Amino acid sequence: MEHVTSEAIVVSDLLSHVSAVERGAVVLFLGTVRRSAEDGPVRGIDYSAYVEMAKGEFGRIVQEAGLRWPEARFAAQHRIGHVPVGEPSIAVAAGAPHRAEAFAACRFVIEEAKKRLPVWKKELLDDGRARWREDRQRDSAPPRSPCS
Amino acid sequence: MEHVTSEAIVVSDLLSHVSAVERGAVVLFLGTVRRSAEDGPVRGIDYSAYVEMAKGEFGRIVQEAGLRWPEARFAAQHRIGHVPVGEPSIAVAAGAPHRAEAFAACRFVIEEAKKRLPVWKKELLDDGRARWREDRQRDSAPPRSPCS
Amino acid sequence: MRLPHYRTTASQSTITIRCRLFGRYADALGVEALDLDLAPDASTRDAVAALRSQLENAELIPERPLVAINQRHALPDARLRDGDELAILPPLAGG
Amino acid sequence: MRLPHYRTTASQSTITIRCRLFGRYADALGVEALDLDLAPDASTRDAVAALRSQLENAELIPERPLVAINQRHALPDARLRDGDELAILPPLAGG
Repeated sequence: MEHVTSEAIVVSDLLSHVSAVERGAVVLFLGTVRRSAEDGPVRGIDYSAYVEMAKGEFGRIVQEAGLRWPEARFAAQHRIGHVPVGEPSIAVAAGAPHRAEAFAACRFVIEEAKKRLPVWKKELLDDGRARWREDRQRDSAPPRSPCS
Repeated sequence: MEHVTSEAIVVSDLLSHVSAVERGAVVLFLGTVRRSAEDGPVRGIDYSAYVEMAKGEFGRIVQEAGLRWPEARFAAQHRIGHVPVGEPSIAVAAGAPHRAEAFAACRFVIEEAKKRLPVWKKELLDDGRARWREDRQRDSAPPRSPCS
Repeated sequence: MRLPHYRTTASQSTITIRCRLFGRYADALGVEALDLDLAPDASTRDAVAALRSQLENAELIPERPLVAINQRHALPDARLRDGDELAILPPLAGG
Repeated sequence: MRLPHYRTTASQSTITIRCRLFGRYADALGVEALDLDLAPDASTRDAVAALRSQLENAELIPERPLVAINQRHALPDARLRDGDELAILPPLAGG
């Protein structure tokens, strides 16, 4: 499964990728394009990425998670291009023998992805305007892998 | 959506129940019937329940979660009857504006469900035998709602 | 459904509770529900003692099992009232 | 694709790096990739300074932007080598 895709995320593919009879717990995280008072009249987001690096970085994140939770298995995808409001832009699934690990492993992957993936978003508004949206600091310190 | 069901759990139903444009984060937990060296040759589990109470208790758990995370929405189901290895016996979904709440709220519901639902399991083994399986203490102290 | 009915006092002033068994308890005792007559000031502990003394295999039920009254978890010494539904719960194993 | 190519030294002994821009930087500068000739001991900071002095609208790029070298996050003073791919990254906003 590609870590970066321009197609709609298929949740069942992620779930079946991490499921197995010896893993009794699966945790899935879906990040969807939000529209709320706080966000304004957003009708979708155009996600762009440094695609080659985003794939590599997501792979490294999953690999690091695999070192921390050796019995866990992961599936992780970021969608790029136009994502309409309400649809998932990112999905992370972790399957593990027990739920504590599944929760921790899934959370680890999404937190690292938020910090480290070279992905940007341009919000598309109802009136046709578009604006870059940055929610993170403009700091020059590179996001550090917690394992390096 | 019924909190206790004798049919297969439909993940997409839970996800759509908690999804909405103002909730940008969804966390899903699936507990599946496990087969591993540690568990032995289990081919399925027969779940039985004090059904009326289990429905009420699961409802109270979700209600308590709603008081803690007022912006979150929940879907929660326990399957009873025969559940083959690999299939989910319990599912909890939490949708919230942001991921920290979605993770915490989903975790809260599954932890409370494990402690409080009057549900029991009889493991069905490859050789046709069946055995009651209890993984919790035999204590007489009732599980306490964290809010009462 | 006709329920087995056990009297534990001769007095007129008794309460009747419905007692329900689940999981391994129902399996071993061969009964899922029965009515119990108890003294008016009886607690769940008295009801459990009555069950343990009257039913075969009831020693499987601990003296202070997990209980629910009227479909809510309850303390092992909770006072019972006429018409209550008392459930004797084996250790919970949901999920 | 033909890339814009900028020389910053007259010396023969230079390194050439490929510079890539993303998101709002690519938007504002109107360029997604260019080659830069730099002194052999150049750091990412020198490369950014060269970009800022040579390209229109490049003041949008901070003096110490987030950078990646050869598709890995890198420190803002990292040393560059001939053939490196240096990416200037706007604040990350994935997820």
